[in-house]
Amino acid sequence: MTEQTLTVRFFARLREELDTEQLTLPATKNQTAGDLLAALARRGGPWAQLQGSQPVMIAINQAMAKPGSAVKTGDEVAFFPPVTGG
Amino acid sequence: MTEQTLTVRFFARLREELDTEQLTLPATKNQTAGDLLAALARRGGPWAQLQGSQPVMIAINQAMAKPGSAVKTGDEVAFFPPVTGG
Amino acid sequence: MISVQTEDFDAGAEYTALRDSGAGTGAIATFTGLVRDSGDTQGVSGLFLEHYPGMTEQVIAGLIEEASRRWDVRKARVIHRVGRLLLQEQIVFVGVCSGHRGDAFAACEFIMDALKTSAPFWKKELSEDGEHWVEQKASDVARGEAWDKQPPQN
Amino acid sequence: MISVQTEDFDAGAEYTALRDSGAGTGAIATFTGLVRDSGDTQGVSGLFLEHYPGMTEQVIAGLIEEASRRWDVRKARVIHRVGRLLLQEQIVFVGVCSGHRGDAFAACEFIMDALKTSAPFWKKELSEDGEHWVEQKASDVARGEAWDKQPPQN
Repeated sequence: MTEQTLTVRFFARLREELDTEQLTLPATKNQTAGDLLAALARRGGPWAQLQGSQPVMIAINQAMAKPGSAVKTGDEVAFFPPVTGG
Repeated sequence: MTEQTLTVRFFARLREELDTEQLTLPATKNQTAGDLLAALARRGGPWAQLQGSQPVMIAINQAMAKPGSAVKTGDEVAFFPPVTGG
Repeated sequence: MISVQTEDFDAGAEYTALRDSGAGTGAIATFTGLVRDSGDTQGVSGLFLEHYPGMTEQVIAGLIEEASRRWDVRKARVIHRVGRLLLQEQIVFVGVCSGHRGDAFAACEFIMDALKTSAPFWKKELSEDGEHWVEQKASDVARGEAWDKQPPQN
Repeated sequence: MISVQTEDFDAGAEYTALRDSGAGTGAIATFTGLVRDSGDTQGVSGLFLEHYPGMTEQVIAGLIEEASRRWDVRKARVIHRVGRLLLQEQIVFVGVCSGHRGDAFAACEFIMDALKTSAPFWKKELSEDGEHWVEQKASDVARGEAWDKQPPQN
């Protein structure tokens, strides 16, 4: 059986502080973006900030999403700080 | 004694319909822009429109003014339709 | 800086001049109006624009002063053409440099709206059927008056 | 049309392209944002701009679509630079062609405000003391949200 995975990407301050651009994680059933964040935060150290006081924005397959949004095999899930362009 | 006069100017549709760009009129005491308009309207014909249903804007010495604004010797008084630039 | 002129203008060069005009500029808003038919007449080929020389420049200077009191305006530029203009020609340019984007937009739009209702310009439409003076639009008057009611923004 | 690029852009040429882009255009509003320090840090020398390739373009396309539903938008152009930028360099250009000036201003300002709160760009300030990521401003969020509440204008 092929492993079911999804891709997690980080941008800007999160990318730097986690020293991570991209991860491949197993996809599990009935998972939400919030579940992913919680699982990553349990790694401790800088990862704890994913459930800290600073807001973390979520995109799934390059569209803005919410903690309750479902994530599934093959998805590209991104976590990043509030945007500051323009 | 030098005659005391003021200059009256017309613009746009009024200039065309009155076939007049500029007039020199005697200045009288305690005169308002509205008095001038009324006097000119009494000339009849196309001049009657100066007190007709179409609004007439007033400038005195190149600043917007009202019918009640005083006019005096040496003033440049202008009458014109509502502006349509931009 | 204010120009009332028959010649066309180069909006790109005007933008560049605004951009180079001073320190602290973070935001440049520009507006350009082009000749189009008013929708009231068939077969419009162009416009003739008359103005009140002297008063026009004073009124526009007053509008820029008012905008500068209400918003952060580092520099403002207004060009208004007069005389005979063909469809799609440029009529008017308003450009504002500011430290802040909200102020740049507000000041630019205020000056443009106020030009329509306060500056002594008159348009005559030239069409197959002859010429006729354009009437002032109630919507322009309403837009102009809306700025009186609005409290200064930052 | 949307460009996300490291190279500078020619705002004048962009204006000309908008102007030449179609019939019926009566109004062109443009906005350009330049690099300035945020006021939070001393001695800022420039910015580094990061973005989320792919998502950025999709978000901006969505903003242009939304603006086109709400206002008369004949053509819109957005350019956003990324990478390292010095003080006073151009960051962003938004240009909108419309039949009407109110629509041109509203659509241009809406797109610009929404870019600040919806498009995945992040700014890092580069200064004598090192680098730091710029925090999102509450005032930008408030401006973005104000467009939700506003009824479509004409």
